[in-house]
Parts: sequence; C-alpha cells; structure tokens
Amino acid sequence: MSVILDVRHATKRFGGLMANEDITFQVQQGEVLGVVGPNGAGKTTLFNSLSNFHKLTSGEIFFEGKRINHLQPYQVAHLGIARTFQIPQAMGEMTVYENVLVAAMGKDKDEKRTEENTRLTVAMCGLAGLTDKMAKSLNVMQKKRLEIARAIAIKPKLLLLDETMAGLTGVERVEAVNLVRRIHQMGVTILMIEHVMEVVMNVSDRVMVLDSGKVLAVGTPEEIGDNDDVIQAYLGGKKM
Amino acid sequence: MMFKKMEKHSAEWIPLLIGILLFVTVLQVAKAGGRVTEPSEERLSKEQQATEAEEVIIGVLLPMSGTQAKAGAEVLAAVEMFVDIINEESKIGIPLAEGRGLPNLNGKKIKIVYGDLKSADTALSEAERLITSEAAIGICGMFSSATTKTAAVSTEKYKAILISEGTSPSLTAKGYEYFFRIFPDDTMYVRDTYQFLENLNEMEDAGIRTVAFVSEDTEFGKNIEVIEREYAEEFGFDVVENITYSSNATNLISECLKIKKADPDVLMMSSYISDVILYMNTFKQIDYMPGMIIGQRGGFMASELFTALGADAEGLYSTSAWALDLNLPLVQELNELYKAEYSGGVDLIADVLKCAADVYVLSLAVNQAGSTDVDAIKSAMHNLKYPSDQLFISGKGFTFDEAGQNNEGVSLISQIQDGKYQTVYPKELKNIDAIYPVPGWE
Amino acid sequence: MWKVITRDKKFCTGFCLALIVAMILPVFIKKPFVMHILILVCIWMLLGMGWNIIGGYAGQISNGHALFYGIGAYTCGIGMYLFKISPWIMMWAGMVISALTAIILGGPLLRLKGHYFAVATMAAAECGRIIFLNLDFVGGATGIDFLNKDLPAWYTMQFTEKEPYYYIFLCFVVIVFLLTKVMDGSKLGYYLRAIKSNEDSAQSVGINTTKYKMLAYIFSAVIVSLAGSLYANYIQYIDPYILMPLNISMMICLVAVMGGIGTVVGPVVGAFVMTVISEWTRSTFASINGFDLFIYGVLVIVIVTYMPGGIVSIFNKKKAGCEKV
Amino acid sequence: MIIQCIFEGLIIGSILAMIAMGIALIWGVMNVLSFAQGEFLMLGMYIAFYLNQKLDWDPILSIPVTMAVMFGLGVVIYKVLISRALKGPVLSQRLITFALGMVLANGMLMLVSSEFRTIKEVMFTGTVNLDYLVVSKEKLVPLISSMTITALLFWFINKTRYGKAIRATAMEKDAAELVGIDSEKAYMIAFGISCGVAGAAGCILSYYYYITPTVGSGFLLFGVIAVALGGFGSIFGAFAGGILMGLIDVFAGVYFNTALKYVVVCVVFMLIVSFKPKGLFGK
Repeated sequence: MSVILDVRHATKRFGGLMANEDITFQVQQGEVLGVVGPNGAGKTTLFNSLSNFHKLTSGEIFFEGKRINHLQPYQVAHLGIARTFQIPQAMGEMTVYENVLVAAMGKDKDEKRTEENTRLTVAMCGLAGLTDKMAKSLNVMQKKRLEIARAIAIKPKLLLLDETMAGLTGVERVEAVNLVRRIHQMGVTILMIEHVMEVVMNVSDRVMVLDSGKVLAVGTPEEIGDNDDVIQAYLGGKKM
Repeated sequence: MMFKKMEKHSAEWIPLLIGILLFVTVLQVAKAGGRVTEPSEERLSKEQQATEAEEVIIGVLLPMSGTQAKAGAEVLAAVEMFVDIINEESKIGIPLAEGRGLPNLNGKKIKIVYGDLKSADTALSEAERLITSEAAIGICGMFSSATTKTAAVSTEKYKAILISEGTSPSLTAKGYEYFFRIFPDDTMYVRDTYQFLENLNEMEDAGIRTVAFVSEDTEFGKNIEVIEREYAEEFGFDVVENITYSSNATNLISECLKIKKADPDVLMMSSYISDVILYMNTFKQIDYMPGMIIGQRGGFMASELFTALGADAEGLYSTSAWALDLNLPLVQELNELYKAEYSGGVDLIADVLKCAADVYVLSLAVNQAGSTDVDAIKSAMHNLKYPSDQLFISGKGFTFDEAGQNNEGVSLISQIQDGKYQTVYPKELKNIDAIYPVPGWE
Repeated sequence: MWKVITRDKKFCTGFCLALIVAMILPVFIKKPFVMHILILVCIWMLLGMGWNIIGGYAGQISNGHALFYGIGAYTCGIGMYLFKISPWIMMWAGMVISALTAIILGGPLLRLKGHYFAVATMAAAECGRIIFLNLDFVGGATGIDFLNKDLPAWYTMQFTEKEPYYYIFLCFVVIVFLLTKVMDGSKLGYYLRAIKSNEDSAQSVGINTTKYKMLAYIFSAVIVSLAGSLYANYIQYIDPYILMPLNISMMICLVAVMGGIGTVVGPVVGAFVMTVISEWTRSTFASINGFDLFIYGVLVIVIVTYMPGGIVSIFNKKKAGCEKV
Repeated sequence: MIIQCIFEGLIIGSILAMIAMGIALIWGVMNVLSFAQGEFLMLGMYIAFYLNQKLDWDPILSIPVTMAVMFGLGVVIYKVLISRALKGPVLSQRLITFALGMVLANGMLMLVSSEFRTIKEVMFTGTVNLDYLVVSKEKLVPLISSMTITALLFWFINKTRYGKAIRATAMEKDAAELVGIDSEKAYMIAFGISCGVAGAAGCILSYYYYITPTVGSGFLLFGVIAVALGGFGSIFGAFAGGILMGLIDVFAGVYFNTALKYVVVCVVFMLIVSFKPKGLFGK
C-alpha cells in the first residue's frame, strides 16, 4: 500500500485564530480515512487547505509525491482530488444532469463517452429520476448526493467528503453509506469528515480525531473507540 | 421558491405584453411601410409624391428632450409663426405674407413635419424618416455641426435640401451638394470678436492684452477653440489660459479657480446654457469677474440666460448674427407678433430666429422654383431674389456660393445691458456703447 | 459544428424560416426608413449577442461595453479617414484591439464580484469616452467624418443603398448567432454557465474560472467591437457622444435582458423588440417633449418586471426566471 | 490655493456623499444598484424650487418637508415597483431602476419643460474673502447642512430601532426575520430613506445649482463610483468615498487637466478596486 496523500505540518491561521496547527498525517492508497472532531475542530478548514480553496499558512501537502499546496483549486482537481462541500454548492441554474456533465467534461474529450459516464454516475448516486430537474429545486438529501455525483464524475483518485451524512434520516443514511462503499470499491481513496459516529466507525479503515485544530489521535475505529482522551475530548465522557 | 411564484405572477401578464408588442410592431410597420403594397407608388419618385400631395413638406429637426428642449420649443414656436405668415393672410411686410400658401405653386401650403434631435445618430435616423416616409423636400432645424454632418449623410443620399446653422467652417468645406447656411460661420464670428477687442483698444484704449479660452469638449467648443487660437496670434493677444472642460461635469470649480489664477482681460467662452449658469454662479462664489466675458452664442444666446441668471447676466457679451435692435422696422413687427401669439411674451432670440428663418428661406426658394424638384429648388436658392426693403435679417440679403454659404450675412456683438441684448459692434449697427471692464460682483 | 446545430430540430427549422424571411424581407420593403430600422436591429442583435456571452453565460454583468463599441467604430473610422484602409480589414484590427483592451482590463476587473464589476466596467467606459474626446488625432470632440466618394463602395463599405448594408450585417449576425449556438452546446458554454451558477463548485470540478471568464470577456468584446465597426460604416460620422455614453452600455444589457439573458435566441428577440419600441416611440410621440422616452421607460419597466426570464422565457418555461445573476 | 481646493472639494464631496449614501443604503440592504438616485436628487431640487417660488421658503428650510415628501415617494415606489423587482434577477432590478430614472426625468420634462431654473434669493449670500480662501456663504451653509444630515443618518442607522432593524436585515435577512424583524418593512424604510437623503441633497444643491429634469445623470455615475470606492454595504464608506471623489475631482482639475479630471477619478477608482476588490471600507 502506497501513500497517496501526505500532509506535513499543515498550519492555517485566520488572523489571530489558529484553525489548523501542525497537522501531519498520511492517507494510504485505497483506504477510507474518517476525520472526526467537535465543531470548530478545523475539519473543514483542513479540507479547504487540501483542495487549495485557501493557501496554508505554513506546511506542505504532497499528492502522489507531488507538492500541491501552491496550486489552484482547479489544478488540484485535475490531479485527481475531488471534494464535496459541507453546505451543498449545487449549480442551481443547471439541471442535475448538466451539473454532473460539466464535471465529467474535463476528463474526457469524447462526447458520447462523457454523456454515458454522466448517466451512469447520476444513476449510481440515485438521482436517475431527477435528471432534468433544476439543481436548486432539489431537497437537502438530493443536493448532497449531487455533490457526491459531481465529485466522482471527475474520476478522482482521492475523494474528500465533507459531512455528507449530516441531517439525513436513518434510511437515507444507509443508502449514503452504501454509496460511499460502492465508490470505495471503484478504487477511490476516501477521506471523509463525519459527525455521525457509527457511520465513521463502520465505514472507515482508519479514523483521525481533530480537536481545536490539532490531531488528537489516529488509528483503527476500535483503537479510537477506547482511546480515553478522545472519549474525554470528543464524546464528552460517555462510552459507546 | 420565489421562481415558482414569479412564473405564476407573470403568467397573466404575458399575453397582455405580447399584445402590446405586436401592436407596437404592427403600428411601426403600418406607419413606415404601410402604403408599400400600392404598386403605383413604387414607381413614383419622391418629387412626384410631393407634387401630388396637397402641401409642400419641410422637415424640421429639434431637440425635443434633454437639456436643450426649451430652446427647441422656442424654435418650434418661431417656425410656426413663419409657416402661418406664409399659409395664412398676414400683414407682415415680407414676401409670401399676403395671400395663402405659395403663389407659384397655385397656393400650395407649407407643412412642417418635426423630428427629434437627441444625438448625432438620431439626427440621421430622423432625417431618413422625414425624407423617405414623410416625403420632406428639405430639412431644417436646430442643428449643431455634429448633427448636421450625420443629417447630411441622408440628405445627400436622398437628394433633399439641408439648411443648417451649424457654425463649423468644416461644413462648407465638405462639398455637400444640397447644403446651405444663411448666417456666418465661426471663423467670421471669432474674427469679429477680435476686431471688436482691437477697436475697444483704439477707441477707448481699453488696454486689452490677455485673453483666456473656455470651451466645452464638444464639436461646438472644439472648433471654436481652434479658430480662437489662430486669431489670437494673428491679432497679437497673448493667451494666458486655455481650458477644455467636460460638458457633463457636475461642477466647474477647478476651471474657475484656474481662470481666477490666470486673471485674463477677456474671457472667451463657448458653452451651452447649463454650463454658463454654472460658470457665472461659481465665479460669483469665488468672488471673481474678468474684465469681459464674451460667449460664442450657444448658451450666451438663450432666453434662459435672463430667467435663470437675472441680474447676474448683466454685462455678458455674445457674438450674434441678428438682434432685436437692428434698425429694420420688420424686426420689431415680427418680434411683437412672436411675443403676442407664439411665445407667451418671450422675446425673439437670434439663434431662434436663425433656425426659423431657414424654413422661411427654403419656402421662398420653393416658391421661386415653382416646383418641388430638389435641383430646381437648389438653383433657386443659388439665385434667390429678395427685395432689400423687406429684409428682417442683418446683411444685404442672400447670395449663396458654391459651398452653400450665404456671403451677405454679417456678424455683430451684443452685450446684455438692462436686461436685454444690445448691439455694441460693428459701429454701423451699434445702438449703445460697450461697457468695459464690467463691474465685478458688488 | 453542423452536427451541433442540426441536432436541435426545432431550433434548426425555426432558424431556417427566420433566415428565409430575413433574406426576402427587403424585396417587399420599399421604405428606406424600415430598412434603416432593420439595419439598426442587426446592429443591436450583434451587441446583444456579444454582451450575452460575458453577461448572460458567464454571469459577469458588464455595464461598460460601449467602450468596445467605440473602439470598433473608431478603428474603422480612423483607418478610412487617415489611411484609406478598407473597413473590411480594419474591422479585424478593431477586434484585435478590443481583445487586447479586454485582456488588460479583464486582468484586474474580472476578479471583482457583482456590482463592483459593473461599476468598474462603467468607469472604464467613461474613461474611454473622455480619452477619445480629447485625443485630437482621432478627431477628439469634433469626431471623424469619413464619408469617402472617390474609392469604390465595396472597398469603403459606404453604399448609397440600404440593401447592401442590410445583407452584410445580416451575414455577420447569422455567423455570430450560429457561433453562439455552437458555444451554447459546447464545453465552453457549459463551463461558463457553471461559473455563473457557482464559482466554487466550478473550481472544485477542475474548471479554470479565471481563464474561462477572460475568454468570455474577450469574445464578447470582439463581437461588440465588430458591431461598432459596422455601425460606423453605416452612419459614416462618429464621435464619442454617439458611441460611448453610459446609456449605450445600459441599452446593450437591456437588449439581452429583454430577450432572455443567457439564451441563444434571447438577444435576437430583444434587439428586435427594443429597436422597434424606441424608433416607434420616437417617431410617434417625439412632438411632446420627453414623452417618447417616458413611454419607452415605462415599457421597459413593465417588460423587465413581468418577464424576468426575458421574452423567450414565455416559450420555454423551463428557463423562465432562472437566469438569476 | 490648496486650502481653497480642499474647501471646494469638501463641498462637492458632501453632495456626492449624500447621493452615495442613498445608493449604499439600497445596495447594502437589498443588493440593488439603484440608477434612479440622480433623478431623486432632481425631484428634491424641484420641490425646493417650487416651495421657494410659491411660499418663498429658503431651500435649507424646505429640507425637512422635501425629505418627508421624498420618503413618501420612495415608499410608494418601493411598494409599486421595487418589491416586485426584488423577485427578479439582480440585473433586471438594476435596469428597472435605470428605466425608472428615465421615466422620472422625462416625466418632469413633460410637466415643467427643460427650462433651466435657479433659486435667486436665498437666505445667505455674499462671500467672505480671507486672502488665502474665499468662502461663499451660498456654499458654506449647504456644506454645514449636508454634514448635519449625514450625522443624522448615521445616528438613525446606528442608534434607532428601525436603523438597527435595517442593519440586521442587511446582514442576514433570514436571521433577522427569525428574531421577528419584518424585513419587508425594513426594506421599505431603507428605500424611503435613501430617497429622502437624495431629496435633501437636491434641496442643498439647489442653493447654488441650476435645476433641470436631466440634472441627475451627471451626479449618478460619480455617486455610484463613490459607493463602490467606499465599499459594499458601508454607509461610512460611501460617505468617505464621496468626499474623496470630490477632492480628487477638484485637485485633478486644478493641478492636472480640467478635461481629463474624470479620467483621473475613474482610474484612481479602478486602481483601488483592483487592489481592494471590496472597496476601501468594504466588509
């Protein structure tokens, strides 16, 4: 197993606020790494740094051994890092199909194949019925799925999922989990921020816990499950 | 979702709107192209159309909106006056007055069709419309030189007479075939201005040495500024300040401060009325008055000068080609008639009369030609006969040169004294002495 | 390219019909004034379509396109006036210059969002206007009058008849129109719409937003400048007051918005409606001071308020009101 | 000379600032770039003019009345037009205000003709001539009153209940509605006030300026630039922007070139926004 993403001493400061402080971790090719942590732990900030929506204050990020933290977001996307947004950023004026198509276009010159892929992706994310709906008229769950669809449409090597389960009902959540699994089976490495503990625990191979901008612990779900500081800091004492 | 709402909202309106639009389109086509279907007309030349019509149609372009609309309205009134003089019985002692209509065209009447004069390109649009769909035989109006140039494009194309008082010398240099101008051009006005200054120096040894120019950044201002510079050298005055200002400036402080700094004996201005008002107010506020402010018509030849500035307008000079105090009896008659029945008490202003006179002269030419054939009218213009005892404009009458310029016109200089324009130069026309230097703001 | 156009049957037939009508119209119209209006319509179609690329597709609302209009017109004017070079050549020069201007301005300005971009472009256009007013070699405020009787008409593009103008302009309209149609279905079209909809997600799927916004800006500048060049040769006298007042910039938006912003057909419809309304109001109501513009304004308000998606939105409901910029 | 320039710059600036603040208020609260502000200014001037004609009130005294009338007008316009327009795209809103300006200007043209009016006798006239500076009372009084009105506006926006409501709506419409602020009402008041301020600016301007239906357009462009210069949503920014523009205007005119002074203004603006894309005081 090779290292696909290698983050070294990533630090991000907003004025006085230290959002990420000296974060170092690695993502293995083909694993699912869950990122958990209380609100304001700096999870989303980390994602924005990884996808270069803002530049790190200090530290470095390597993707497949290539330094990427001087690049533009779209360049990162070209390298094969796709992301979803915590608050869905659908292209409201376009149909679901077009949303995904736009993403797929970048990868493939051939129109036929692009359209084919798009259709598959849409179907895979369970949006088949909504192809021609305006994205802005979707409900939260559908928007979150659209996020995922758009992200995987660019055929990423690494997929950054930002709270795709938040606010979903039990059933929806199960579907979402299956979706993530399917994507994973396609050989996409996944780095997912998640609040819902059980999801993280049964989807991820490893879990990283952030707390107030620092890495608190990294390990398999089990290890994390009985790591005391984690329980202290995050689960507020109660055992699960 | 607001979009849903909106669609519902608009739903009941849409048919109505489509209705309006269709209506508009239909009207437009009907207006302009309505009679196209009659095959006969396609063969008819414009001239024939006109002769078959009951009237001789003359197009007049005026600013109907924007800052000059007021002046436009005055011209309109004056034009109406002349048309009535021609079309109805009238006691005014000028040709075509007695009897109705044009005698040589067995009493045909003059009909005016108006067009709007927003900018130079609407001038083209409107000239096209008046000539081609209103069948006007000629275009007159309150042109600037810029608007004249675009109007000329269509008058030349469709062979119609264009009489314009745009004063730029470039107009007669262009070799237009159907262009005429009755009153002098800028060169003459500016030369006379300097001669007037020299004359002041000789007669009252006024000791005028320095001049400054203020010109707005339009066709009008630019042309005059160039000529003013040339003649300043020729007459040996030294130019202490030369300001071009933006015609849509919201304030003229910096301009006025610069002039105050330079403090010229004479300030020569070419501005439209709005800026004249602003300049005078600003000068007052910085407590400065040059020895003489002389304007090249434009804003200095407008009735609003009195209404808007009141006493502050006292002592302003302007070049002009016509004045109420010319010792011609007809001038007073016309002015009385104008004040009584057309303008509601406002005196006739030179620049208003000039445009109206164009229409009158064109009708004269039509009558003399005895036809509405444009080339006939053109040659009639070129040897226009006018009884010299019936003149109501300064100068000796009308002899147009090849370029279409009337060489008989004279320019004169008026000063505003006790609330009206009074001629102060040349001496054969003057009826009052020029006041120099004008007293500052007390 | 043909594939893209012919794929959409409805569009294809509609276009062909419209084209045929447009082609044979002059045969029936003997009134030069109506031809004149048709020619203006062509010009406004070009302007609308040009603006539509940056404003409609990329969603960057420029209120300063009069600048490019002026540049196009002036390059042709100067070319003929000073060097006797045919507009057929100069119009390309004009496009190049406009493109360069677009690049220079676009660099800093395209980073601005929403109203800022609008105001900045407005300021740019005003600059352009004042500078042209004070550059003497382009005639300054006196403008340039490049009517030329000696050279052959096909060379100077100065015809005495209206028909040649009409057909030349129509040609360009058709070309630009088809190009827009192609762009609409192409990668560029989708990317621009994506940027308009949501710049962040556009970035996240690997769209180089800066590059594509710039492209759009350049294209629209080029088309608008072409319109300027053609118009200049039609009126044969140009000065900054004709070409570059704020109103022209606003009208250009208006054309696209009325027709349907971000659609292929929108600007074409809009141009037709706008020109007809304004010429009609002027020729009908001008006798009362200001009444024509008053009516014009009212009509604009009504149409824009009650058809936010533009006139075309009536025909395809899907797009109605969706062009939220 | 320099002192004179500063003085005059402040005077022009104060007028631009008032227009700018009106625009900024609408921009900040309902994200509409209003192109009708120049015409509201014009209406203000006419109200002042006719009050002076019929009741010979001094323009300064007629400010409260004018503000009230314009406020009312603003509310009506909001109800009839803007509230509907707000449902549409941003660009449509802008164009609607543009067309509204056209309607107002030409409507006035039809009513009162384009004749240039001026208010001849005003309470304070004459000049005080200190050797380094000529102060004309005709401008000093307006300067003072415009400053007062600006102060009042600040007080209203920052201290009063309505002001706070408006600010809240500007920041977070939905949140404001949650805490029980009637955003519709807030919008209405905001629009009314921006009309009122423009009207007051008109009164003040009419003290030494000519009055004609098309007078507004010139002020509009620079008002808008001033707002963007100052920065989005910041009333103070608009004020500062206005003053700054006034100063640039005068200094560029005196020390650079009168014909190109507005080029300087525009270029300075474009430079500033290309380095600070949200304007000087933009949040």
